[in-house]
Amino acid sequence: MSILVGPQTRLVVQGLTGREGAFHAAQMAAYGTTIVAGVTPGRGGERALDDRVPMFDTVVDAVRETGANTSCIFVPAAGAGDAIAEAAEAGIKVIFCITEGIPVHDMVGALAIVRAHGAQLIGPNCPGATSPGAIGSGTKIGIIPASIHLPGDVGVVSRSGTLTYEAVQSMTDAGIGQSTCLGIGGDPIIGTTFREALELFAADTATRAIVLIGEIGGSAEEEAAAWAAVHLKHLPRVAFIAGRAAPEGRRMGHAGAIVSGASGRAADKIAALEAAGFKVAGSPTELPRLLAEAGYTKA
Amino acid sequence: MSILVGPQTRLVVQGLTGREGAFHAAQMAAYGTTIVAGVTPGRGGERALDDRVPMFDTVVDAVRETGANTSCIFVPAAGAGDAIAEAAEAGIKVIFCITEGIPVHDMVGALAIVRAHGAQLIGPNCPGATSPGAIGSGTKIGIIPASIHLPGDVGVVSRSGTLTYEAVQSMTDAGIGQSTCLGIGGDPIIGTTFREALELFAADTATRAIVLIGEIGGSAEEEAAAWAAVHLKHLPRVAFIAGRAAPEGRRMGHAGAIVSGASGRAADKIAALEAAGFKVAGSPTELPRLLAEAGYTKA
Amino acid sequence: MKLHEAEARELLRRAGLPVPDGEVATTPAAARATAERLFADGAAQVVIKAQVLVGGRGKAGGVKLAANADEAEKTAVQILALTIKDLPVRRVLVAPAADIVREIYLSALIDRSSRGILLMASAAGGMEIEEVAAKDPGAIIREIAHPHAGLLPFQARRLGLRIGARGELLKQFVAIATGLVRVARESDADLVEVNPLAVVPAPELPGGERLVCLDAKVTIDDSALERHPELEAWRDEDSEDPIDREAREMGIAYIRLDGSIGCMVNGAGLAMTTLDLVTRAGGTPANFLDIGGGARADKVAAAMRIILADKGVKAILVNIFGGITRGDEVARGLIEARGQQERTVPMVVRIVGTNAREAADLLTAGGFATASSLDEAAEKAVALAAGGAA
Amino acid sequence: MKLHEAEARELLRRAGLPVPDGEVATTPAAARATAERLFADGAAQVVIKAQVLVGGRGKAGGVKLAANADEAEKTAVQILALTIKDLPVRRVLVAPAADIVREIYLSALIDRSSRGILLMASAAGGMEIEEVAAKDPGAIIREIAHPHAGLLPFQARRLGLRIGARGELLKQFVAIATGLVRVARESDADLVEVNPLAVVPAPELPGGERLVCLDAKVTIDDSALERHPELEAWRDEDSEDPIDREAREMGIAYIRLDGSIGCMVNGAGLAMTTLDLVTRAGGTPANFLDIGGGARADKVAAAMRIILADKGVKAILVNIFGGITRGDEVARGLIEARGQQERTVPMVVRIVGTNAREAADLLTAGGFATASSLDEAAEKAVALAAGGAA
Repeated sequence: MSILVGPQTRLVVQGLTGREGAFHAAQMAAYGTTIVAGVTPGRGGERALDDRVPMFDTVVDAVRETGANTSCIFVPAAGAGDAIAEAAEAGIKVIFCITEGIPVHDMVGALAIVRAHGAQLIGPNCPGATSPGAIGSGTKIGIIPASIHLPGDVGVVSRSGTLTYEAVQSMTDAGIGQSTCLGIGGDPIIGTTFREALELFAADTATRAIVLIGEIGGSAEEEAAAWAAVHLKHLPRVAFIAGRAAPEGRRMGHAGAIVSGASGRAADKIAALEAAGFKVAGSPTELPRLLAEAGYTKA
Repeated sequence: MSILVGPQTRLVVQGLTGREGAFHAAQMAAYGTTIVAGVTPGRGGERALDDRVPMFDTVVDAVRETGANTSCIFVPAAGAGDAIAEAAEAGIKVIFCITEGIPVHDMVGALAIVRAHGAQLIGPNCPGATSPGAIGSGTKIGIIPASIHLPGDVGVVSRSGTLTYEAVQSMTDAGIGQSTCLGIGGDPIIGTTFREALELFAADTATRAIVLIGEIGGSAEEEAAAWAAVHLKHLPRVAFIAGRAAPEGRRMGHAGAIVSGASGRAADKIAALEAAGFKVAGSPTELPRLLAEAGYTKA
Repeated sequence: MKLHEAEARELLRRAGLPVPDGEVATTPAAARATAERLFADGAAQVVIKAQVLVGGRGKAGGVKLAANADEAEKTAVQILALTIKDLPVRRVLVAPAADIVREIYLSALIDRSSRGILLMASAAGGMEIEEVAAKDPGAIIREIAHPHAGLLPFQARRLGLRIGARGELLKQFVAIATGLVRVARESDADLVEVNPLAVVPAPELPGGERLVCLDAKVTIDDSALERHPELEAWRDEDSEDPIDREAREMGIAYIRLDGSIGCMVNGAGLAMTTLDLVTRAGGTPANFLDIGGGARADKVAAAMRIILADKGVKAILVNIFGGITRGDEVARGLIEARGQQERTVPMVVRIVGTNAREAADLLTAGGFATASSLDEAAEKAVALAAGGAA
Repeated sequence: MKLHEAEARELLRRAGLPVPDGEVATTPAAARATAERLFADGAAQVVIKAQVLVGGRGKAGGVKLAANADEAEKTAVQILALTIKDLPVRRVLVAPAADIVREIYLSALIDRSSRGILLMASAAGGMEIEEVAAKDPGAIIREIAHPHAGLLPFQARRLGLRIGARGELLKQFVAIATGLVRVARESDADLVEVNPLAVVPAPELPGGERLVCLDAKVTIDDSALERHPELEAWRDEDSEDPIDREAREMGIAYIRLDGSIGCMVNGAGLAMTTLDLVTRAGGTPANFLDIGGGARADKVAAAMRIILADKGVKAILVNIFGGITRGDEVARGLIEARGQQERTVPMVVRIVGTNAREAADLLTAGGFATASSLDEAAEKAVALAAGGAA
């Protein structure tokens, strides 16, 4: 019915008392997400979100007292790698890190700890994930605006933030709903890659088509395409790659978005995706039409 | 029929071209151990042990070319922690480290790598292990003299070197043979504890009695006793603890052998073992008699 | 942030790695003085190297040998007069020319696929690693460093053994390779490259050879610069465009391009997509510009200044998908900016998402041309740049 | 190797931890000079602390306050004249007396059970941790540091939060706790203990308090001393017995005890067992002595000198189980040693294992009393010490 987030989610928000944390926690709760705890060191014992959510000093306390199984991190960049490690060590199995600007070496260490504890990290520098429902009964983690979603059966995975919203809005406008919409983040070192996201969608019986929103830089789209060519044959699949017009050697905002010599080019990614059976759009607005061409029909 | 070492053992000797390595490799081979490779960086391509064993630059090369599954390390202390990590990373699952004097912080790091790779380390600063057989058909790893052994069904585990020989000799003199004789080493941080050794012996159908040779310091004997009280009821078990006469606060040679305040005392260890059903000897020479009293009869 | 060769060498030297002597000079006289000292210390020749943050300086005449102090000074005059790939040469490194037996390539870099620190070594030093990768991929030896412990000695040894180092040279290689990873971790570098890592004669050592880091390239992770004020101080603001500096200081991701349509977008992916759609509609983007999430009016105004500083801009496309960013805030910023700007350029604005309705009201009242879809906005901007109506 | 408090503090200071001012003095005049400086710097009182490597120096009168320079000098005279648990006080630490708000206990040590670095913290500082463990085990908060990355910040925070640190004090605690583990790892320490870690007034800070490391105890792993020459240089050879030093330098593990039977054994476990069996046979061991594996004749001779240097030794028991160690080599060493020794003491020798037969021949030819079992050897030695025949 969805991947990573859904009715089973019991969320702890790390950094809930910060400006961003408080704002987005309220948005998530309003959409229907079950928030069971907040963590801010030194604020244990207080209550937050209109007195509905207990605060804890540490994640391990939050897990023990509330059974939290998922975390969403709004901690500032300097402490975010440590917050990820804390969540993993406390037994949280699904960890979203929204924070941007985390030093990449911090992520190398944090991710190793996540893996050692068998957890799944999404991000950092990602918008989060939504498994849409009616307002008040969906699950949304992170900062994606609730308004763009429609419940449905298309899995969306993307490296970008607002570009994802653009793509999802065009689907919703066309009446095409989403099973889960997942933003994996644009940093060089991320916890969940395109390929891993596709594996999760492939195992989700409620996902009947895939939309992949990639961009220049690295080879994650190519790696996902190679996997999809073998394992995703049963699902209609479309993609969009941002950065066709990007020049070589200039970093396009995202730390990860750079064309280096012969690698990371949009043309190569598009070719790899097409070879793997993806229909590749020239604009996000074309995604609904291409989904239909790929064989997707609304349930 | 034995634990850790036996006919399945395909041994790579790290540091085979050193003085100790060469001497003991020859002894091991003479006893029947299958030595498939030696590793000394820069000596890859040569042959050792009277031209019978190929040398490699790295353990990963040795594993790939020879299918080595067990390692015995004679590398000097400064490089021994690294040699352990190299073996684990190369896929070796049973690693004996004979080297003494390895800095304890090196061991903290090396052991974490061993665990991450699902390998079993024995030692460091240990004499090794022997699964006795007739000369030429037994398996012996490390530096235990072959002459003291007799094939049989008593499992021996010990923190000491020569004290183990003393104990095993007294058994052999009494016609009591050993399934495997294992020296776990006397350092504060070791790869295999008494308790883990007992777990292995408990799972070995050919082991019909247990001899545990402990000493003052730490609480490994107490932890093993607590486990044995529950899981080892079916086996006759005897023990000897060295250091009854040791004064408090003085380190008795082994980095691990020290009585600190109320912990690590021989009396406490003996009490814990007796409470767990061990017969505890006052001298290694009493072990054969106590084995009989504990219900052990020669097969 | 890329470091100049001289600073990269300094970083390696501080980490205890073998880096040859050498000094930076900004004038021919200073270059001469350093050369004189190096000749007095026994150098047979010196090398004068342009310090510019682009590749290919050798081919551009930016690296030259000199056999005496006069020649060094003359060469410095020539090189300090060069402009390499648009960058004027303001500094040269003067160092003793090495007597190279052979060259090795060695680097440590952040690797997306393994999500760790990748070490690459090749016996074909001197060449760009991309070239080696294309010609003979098997010649590149790789190790992934331990995520917490750095490059383990056995990994460093394995790299060294596989490119043929033995004995004393292998020991040195191990120290250098583990040192590169230490530098990468301690200085938060994305990349630490030594090319060439040169084997030079060393009659005093067993084996008769030793390794020296002849050239070094280091890139620092921008996200970590805050905790390295000592490295931030090395930023070469002289060779940074003032507009680029303003963007960086405002937290705006800006890259100037060659076209006529200025773009202001929130989000990197959407900004790239906007460039793509402008191009697809037949236009040429003048820049990549991401104002980031949650941008306020002042940031919008700064972005507008930055875009307009480019005289090639003939039209502006503003594309905002409100999420954290509130559409009305952006609209207010645009109105404010218009009041301050020195020249008028036609503009098309698309604001959707959070507070889009309030934004639309403000924009309509302000007389801005608007668009609802991104495709439409791109087409209108292209028409405006060509002199048409929005 | 245990470090003196002054050196332990220095190690923490070098790691950037907050350690109060203070200097070591070996004479009352020097102590006075330091006290004068500290009073001039604003100290209300100074504390004079004996630098001896045993516990309980406070109860022995080795730690005293002084309110002025005269008092400091007089106190130093007294303390420098003390002998605490057999150790003469040769140095004192003179430091400003702290105005303590409360005391915390914090240590990092090698932990056998978890096979890692264990951090222990308790709000009951000042007390010995063993005492806290006995009285109120729940008051001790524990964390196991990451085996490669050290104490992670969240772990340090967790420790601090649980002993009640908040705000600014929590930040300081995190820096100190992670710092202790860094010191332990970088200096190869088995133990780094700060007790008390004192909360003192700091009106200049938000919260009004700060943490200082008032007393420190550090033990360095002997196996790692070779790679820390700077720490080895701190070895207090003055308070080391010359015999202990000879043993250490020869690689012989030697501990002097109070009895009459000198023991020479190969292997620590067997050496302890030998002591146990001597005791069981009614004798009293004069020492623990392990000649180690593979000992040669010269080491055997040195061990004999070390044993005989103890005038309380009335008989000697040599117990060798040959493995790496060859029995004939030991026998030759014994014969050689007998030729050199100044006094004659009855001896019983048991050599089994590798080359035992060759050893037996040599010993018989040399007229040594021998034994075959360990029990028998112990009984014979006890009889010899009591004046009987072997």
